[in-house]
Amino acid sequence: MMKRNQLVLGNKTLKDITEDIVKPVETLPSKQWLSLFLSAKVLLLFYISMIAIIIANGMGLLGVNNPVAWGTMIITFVFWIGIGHAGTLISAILFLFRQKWRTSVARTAEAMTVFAVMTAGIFPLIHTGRPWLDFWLFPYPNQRGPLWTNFRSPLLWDVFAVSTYATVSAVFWYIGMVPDLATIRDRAVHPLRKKIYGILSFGWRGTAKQWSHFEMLYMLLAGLSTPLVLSVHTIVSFDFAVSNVPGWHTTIFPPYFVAGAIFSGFGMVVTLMTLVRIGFPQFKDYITIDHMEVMNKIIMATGLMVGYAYGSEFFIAWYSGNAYEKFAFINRAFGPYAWSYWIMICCNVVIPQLFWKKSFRRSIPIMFTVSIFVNIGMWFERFVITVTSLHRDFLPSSWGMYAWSFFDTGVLVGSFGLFLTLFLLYLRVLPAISIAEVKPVMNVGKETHGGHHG
Amino acid sequence: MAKFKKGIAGIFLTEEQVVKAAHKTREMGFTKFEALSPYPIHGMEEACGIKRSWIPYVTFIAGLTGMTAGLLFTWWTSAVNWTLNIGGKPFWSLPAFIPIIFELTILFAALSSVAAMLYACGIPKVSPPIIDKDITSHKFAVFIPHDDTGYDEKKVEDLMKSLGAAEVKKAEF
Amino acid sequence: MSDMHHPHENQNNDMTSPAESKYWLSLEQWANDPEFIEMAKQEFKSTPLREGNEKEEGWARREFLKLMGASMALATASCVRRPVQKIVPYAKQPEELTFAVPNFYTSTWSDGGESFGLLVKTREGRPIKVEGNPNHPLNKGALSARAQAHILSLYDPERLKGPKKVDGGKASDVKWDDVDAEIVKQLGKGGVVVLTGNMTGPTMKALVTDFCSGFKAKHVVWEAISYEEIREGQKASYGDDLIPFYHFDKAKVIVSVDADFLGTWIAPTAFNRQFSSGRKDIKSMNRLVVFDSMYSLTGANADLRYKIKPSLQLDVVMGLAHEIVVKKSQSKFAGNASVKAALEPFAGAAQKLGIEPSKFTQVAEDLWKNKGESLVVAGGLQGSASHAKELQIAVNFLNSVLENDGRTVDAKAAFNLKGSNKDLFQLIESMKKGEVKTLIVHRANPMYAVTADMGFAEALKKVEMVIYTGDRVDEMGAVSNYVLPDHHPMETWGDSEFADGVLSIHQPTIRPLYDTRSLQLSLMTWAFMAKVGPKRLTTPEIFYDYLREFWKTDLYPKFGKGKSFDAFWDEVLQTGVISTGKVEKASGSGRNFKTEALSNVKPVKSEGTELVLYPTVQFYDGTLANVAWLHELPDPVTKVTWDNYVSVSIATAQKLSAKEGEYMEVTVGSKKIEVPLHIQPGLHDDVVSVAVGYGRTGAGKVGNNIGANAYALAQWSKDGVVYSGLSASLKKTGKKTQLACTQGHHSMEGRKIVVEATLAEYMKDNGANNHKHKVFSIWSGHQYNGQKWGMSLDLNLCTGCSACVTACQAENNIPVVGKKYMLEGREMHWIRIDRYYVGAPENAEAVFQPVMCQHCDNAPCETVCPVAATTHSSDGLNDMAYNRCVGTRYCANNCPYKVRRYNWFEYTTQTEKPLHLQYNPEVTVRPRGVMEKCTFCVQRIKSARNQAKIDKRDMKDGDVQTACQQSCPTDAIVFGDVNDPESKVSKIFKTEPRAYALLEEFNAAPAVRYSVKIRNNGQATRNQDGAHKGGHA
Amino acid sequence: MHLAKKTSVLALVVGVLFLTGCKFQYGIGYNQGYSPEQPIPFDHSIHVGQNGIQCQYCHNQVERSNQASIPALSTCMNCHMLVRGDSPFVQKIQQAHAKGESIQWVKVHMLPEHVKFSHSAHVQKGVNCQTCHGPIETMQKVSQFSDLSMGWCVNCHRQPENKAPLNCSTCHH
Repeated sequence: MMKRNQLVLGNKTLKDITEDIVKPVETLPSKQWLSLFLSAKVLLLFYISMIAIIIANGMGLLGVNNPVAWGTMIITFVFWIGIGHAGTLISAILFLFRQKWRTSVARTAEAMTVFAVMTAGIFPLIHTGRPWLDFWLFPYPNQRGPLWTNFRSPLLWDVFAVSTYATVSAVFWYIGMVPDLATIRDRAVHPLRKKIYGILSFGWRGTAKQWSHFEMLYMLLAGLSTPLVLSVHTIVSFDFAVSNVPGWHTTIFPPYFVAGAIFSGFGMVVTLMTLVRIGFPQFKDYITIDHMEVMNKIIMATGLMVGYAYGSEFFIAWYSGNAYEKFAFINRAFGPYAWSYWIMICCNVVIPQLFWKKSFRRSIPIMFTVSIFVNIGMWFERFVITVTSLHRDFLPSSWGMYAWSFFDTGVLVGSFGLFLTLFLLYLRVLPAISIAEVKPVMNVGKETHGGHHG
Repeated sequence: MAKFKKGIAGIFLTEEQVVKAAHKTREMGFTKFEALSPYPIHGMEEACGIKRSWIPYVTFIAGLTGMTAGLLFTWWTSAVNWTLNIGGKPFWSLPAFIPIIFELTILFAALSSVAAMLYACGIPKVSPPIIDKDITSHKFAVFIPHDDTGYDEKKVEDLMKSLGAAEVKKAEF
Repeated sequence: MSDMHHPHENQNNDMTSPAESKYWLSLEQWANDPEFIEMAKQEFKSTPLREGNEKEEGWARREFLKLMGASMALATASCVRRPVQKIVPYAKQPEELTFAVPNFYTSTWSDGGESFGLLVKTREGRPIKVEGNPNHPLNKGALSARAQAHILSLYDPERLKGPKKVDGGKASDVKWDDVDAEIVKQLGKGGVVVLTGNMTGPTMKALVTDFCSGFKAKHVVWEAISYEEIREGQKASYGDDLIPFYHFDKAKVIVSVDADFLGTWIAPTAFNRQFSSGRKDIKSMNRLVVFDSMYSLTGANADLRYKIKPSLQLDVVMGLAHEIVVKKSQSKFAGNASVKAALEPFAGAAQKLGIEPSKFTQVAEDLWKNKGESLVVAGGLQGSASHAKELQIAVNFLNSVLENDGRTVDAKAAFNLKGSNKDLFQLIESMKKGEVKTLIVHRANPMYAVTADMGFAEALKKVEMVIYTGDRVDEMGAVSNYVLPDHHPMETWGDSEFADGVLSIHQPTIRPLYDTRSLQLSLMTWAFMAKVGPKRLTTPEIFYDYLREFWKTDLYPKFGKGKSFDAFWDEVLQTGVISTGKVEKASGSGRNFKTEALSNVKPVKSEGTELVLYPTVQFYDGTLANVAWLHELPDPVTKVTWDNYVSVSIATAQKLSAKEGEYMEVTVGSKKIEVPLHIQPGLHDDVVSVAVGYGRTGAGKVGNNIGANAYALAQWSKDGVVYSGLSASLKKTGKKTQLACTQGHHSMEGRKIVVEATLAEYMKDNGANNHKHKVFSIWSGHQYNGQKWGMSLDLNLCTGCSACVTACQAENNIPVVGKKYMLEGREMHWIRIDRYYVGAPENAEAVFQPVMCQHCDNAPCETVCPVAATTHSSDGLNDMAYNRCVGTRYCANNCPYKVRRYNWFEYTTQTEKPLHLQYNPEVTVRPRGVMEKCTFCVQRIKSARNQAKIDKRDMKDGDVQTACQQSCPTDAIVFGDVNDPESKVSKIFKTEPRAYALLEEFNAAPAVRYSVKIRNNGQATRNQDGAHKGGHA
Repeated sequence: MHLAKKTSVLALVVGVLFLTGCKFQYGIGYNQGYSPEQPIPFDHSIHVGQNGIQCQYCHNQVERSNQASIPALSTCMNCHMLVRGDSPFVQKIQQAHAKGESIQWVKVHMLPEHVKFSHSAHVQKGVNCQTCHGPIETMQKVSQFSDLSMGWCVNCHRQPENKAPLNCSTCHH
């Protein structure tokens, strides 16, 4: 057996762990946090006003137009949904694979998932021309006959997949947090605080029976989330793959999208974790460089998968002999939107190769920079798929360009406001690391202890 | 609200102690006792004699229900209630309905499992009595309720002490 | 009131006029606020049509309320009743009117060029659509885009609401009575000139003549696009001062030298019809050879197109004559020495033109082989170079050589186009001398279309009183003393004889909306008040009586054929037109060409860059510049909207190192204009072309300052106006704009989109180049047992004239979006005409393809709509339920034909009043955020079906005509039930070997078929660029 | 656990309401029963019920037009030139007619703009006025009999014996 590095540094006692983790919840926020939060808040207000203006005036404010009927909203939707995959992957799939290192990052990654899915979920709703009628997307009994929805539409699959995913991942995240909320409740001094966390923790007491059911449920949810997380991005990819636009209509999309989602998700996790480590130095003992390195390895691996998919697409476009398909891919790389394609290639395939070098994998500034590039690159991947495929399809007469506008920038940037506001709030009011999950693995890798193995 | 039971609790400071204590308590013939810990402990179920959780059966049945519901709903709405010629596809386009059916399967299974867990754990409960506020942080406890077979205050206190309890106290649970 | 076919002039009104009466339901109710006149005066509401800041300023308050409203509505929807609506029935119901059932009235319209027989569709007394009158022998039911669009000028919010006195450009209200008194006093002083546009109506002409005789006035007829050069050429060649009728349908070989007869020349709609009828039987189809100095629509339809410079026009015609008469010694002129001498200088024409001599000889040979069945035409603005008259003489000579005169060119049936630049020139001279005391200007705008250096404005200052009858204070109105708005043509009576022997009646179809008065009635009133003029002028109270009397005395005896006059009159109103058949059959009598006319025909020096001014299909002379539909209509060839521009060849653009959209200064002598650059494939390197009809300053909010006024570059002299061949220079200005081109790409990229074959290939195989794909589906599909609608488009007939585009816009309430949004790719047209260039860019040939919703059986759009807003109907239509649409736009992405259109903003409800009166109540106006597209005019299908039900019969082929089909002059569009074995369309679907489905290999199973375009260019094979590679599904 | 039970009962009720919603919803948000005061209390029960005037006598365009149309005053005057001149309402009509004015009736049956209903198509098909408008011959004041919801339309179009089309474009274009 390989010698393991310690998962938790600093020879902590159980009490130390509790105190380290709940500290942000029990202390007043720092100026640093406050300023970040206020900026995020301003960005969120900006976002809300952008959405309000767009809803009030029409989709025409965005750059969408006739050949390119989907634009920033859908691109950014896929971007956030993709990011929302890392959390579930860490908490569910790595749980099933018994990866113990996941424990300290799972909570925050899941929170990120929930917030990213929330951020993403807003886009399909506001990208419709008449968002006030979005409830028509749900099949409910009505006075029109009743008139049902069209279950053949990938967008309807999306409605089901994204709402199921949002529900299940939120539930998964929350259920995992219940024992920790009980910890905060029990430590609370102020009665109101006790009351609030008492309600939030459902009255959890940690009996052996509860733990038994809890662990079983956790495993079941992990088991359910795993196919779910794969299905969600598969279905999101169906939005493209099931339609017939050259450049969209490919069978490679589901695995390609899932790999891309994990890639981008981990990119965002690394971005956020480096920031969390800076903001809450006590977390460095839990989210160690080793953790970061493992995630960087995943980034590198999924980056290669994504790169493979890019190559494979090209090959298939050529090999299929389909003229439209062939053109679409040549147009991607050498057409008027080639710049976006090469940004994507650079950010997603080239730059992550830095991680072949161990010292780069373990350098916080480098991994932070790379993760930012991954985020940018993955946004551009969706831009490339959406815009460059649509802008030149079957009939050259209707070819056109996307008419990027201020509002495109507005909703893209603004969506970070929503995400960051939620995330920053989360860091202050909820335990950012799973207390109950870290404790069992606190001794992993410690020389002195033989009780645990794994 | 179910009434809370009175009884005696022993507070322990290490994982090993509480597992041993639970094991011993069970050997003593107590059946209704509870072992409390801030995190799930390997071997505790065995020590307490807790059987494997029944939640997976709920998950399975709920999943099947979700699948059937999805299947029937898409079939009834698309092929029975109002048939529409959409893109020349058959009214009953099963392959296209699979994603919906799948998602409903997962949704039903997941939510039912959570509901089952809440039920099984007897939560949500509003402000239940807490034996010691550190049990959710770094201490462990074994609680024996007064109505357990062979309950005797003295005997139980002694037992706890003998097992190395850092503290033994009367408590409500 | 003796008849029941028409609403009446305002003075004569014993029934409740529809415009005044009220019974509007749903759309009508919303749309037809009886107070619309007041409403129209209200502030201009922000519409997407206008660029600029209204949007930013306007959204906040209004839209916030809307948002609030939406949430309130959600909260209270279930318990609040709908707002109370009122129904106001007629007090007395007009007999001919059934609510919600349209009435059709025959009428006539002319914009100074072509004149059309119309059927005006009215609903509850308001015209909502114009269609061609099928009885009219020239347009035969078809209309041009402009004729379709002119209905919008009726509802133009900027029309004057009453007479105005203008002083220093400022207009103030006056009363008719006061004006009349003053004018009559002024007219008494003599020196009266009536300046009008071309008048085709015999009654109107008679009335003006009567007026002129009464007041000793002079009548000057002037049109910016006058065709005067043709009349002069005819006069010099044959002694006839007329424009002969042309029979393109009887010509097997047509040579056009800069005469854009399919686009703008004389009677393009009639000529389109004639031209295409000569191509219907492909085996004996005609050949069109075009020598084109700009890239005209006719050039785009040519089998053989040669680019030339205007200075070489004579070389083409005389060169061809030289080939025939001198080289081959053919024709009766062969031995004539003077002819030979005149032709000799043109011996090397082919070299001079840069055309391969054998090809040039081939053209001459084709002409001679088809003598008597060929036709050579030249003229129009492009043909108005300094040698315009000589060009006409040469053309006449060549037609005489070819014995076409009397066969394909017929002087026995002339076009009534009498506009004269020379007369205007003289008028200006006499105005300068102070000989004109009163000038009455009617349907003429010399302030816009005459170059400033002619001094028309200065000359006007010497005129004591200028009376203008325009419907707004435009360029001419601003310098007039009185603007006395005439009725809109749709509000007035009249008649027309566009070509000899084709008399059509002009009925009003709505009571005048405003306090306007027809010029006819004005002239009658003034004559009555001054007690001058013949009795027939002063006795009747209204023009209608004058007209009826004129018909009774002057026309009835000729055409009456023994019927009583009342019966005759009823029949005229019903059929709308009487024809002597002169235009349908050529007279056969050729005239003697005066060979001495040739003595002045000398080669023209050809050097440097030459300017060509040309009218466009959209605007012609620029009169309708305030009609937004026409701005939105892409130019048939360049596909640019909302602008004019200077076109240069690719090489010239490179030489100038200028890019598309860069503003260029075009200088001719001392005159210059600034226009953006457009790089035009297939243009001669030494030619730059600019469209006239733009750059209006007095047209109104829509048309003002769009493009530049290219009339300013023309050169006036007493010999006429030179529009073409002027030496010009281009300079970059450093400014830049974007031209709103609706087509993103101009090459087919080797895809099977427009399939072409040469005639030779077709003769070998009727399905030439129509490569069929084997397609299969994993689904079995649905059965269509009853009707199943389908459409066929014959690409061999379609000339790209774009009438269908505007017809569809009028029929289906399609909004206009404006240049800004055109640039962003948000045009709303349900039918578009794709134009691809084929071949080398410097000699690019063009093909046209109208594309609308293909109503695919396996519609990809339907599958992806999450809310089932678009589904397939049992009769094969791709239905779009606007009210169900939430606007995900997924369908638009998934449509391989990209025919779906999205309401990016609130377009329709912001329509300025009273433009909304034009809306078709049968078609839902679409709110913001919903998708729309061609419906195959489902409202017409439905009303035809209802009608059949009312008549207790089955529907038959031809019951349903879509708006595009109805307007198509070439019959390229056939619509009908493909399940009916007898229908035309089903025969094309089943048996036409040329028919193919667009993107067939994609297997969307469209309900539209295109038929292969055949090029009669004498070549063995059509080397399409890249041909059709791959794409097999 | 009680809470859980309560929740489940509530969920059940909501579910049942939801699933049978279409039945319960009829009439909500629609103008069924709308019976506004008219400027002249025209009584169908007298004209149609007692006097037996055919519907098409006044609504004479119903066979040809999409609209049934409220008759012009001139139609009223066909009889009321002579009949019941003593009634103040009839006098009102006579006066209006003499002045060439009209009466502003309150619209009872309202369809949204995107619904293209054709009276003639239905009348030609032999659908009775009463099928949609109810016992109009007994109504002293017209009231909206049917809810005129899309479901109501579709239910009739669905009956196989009616052979009516169910396409979207049948009503929406």
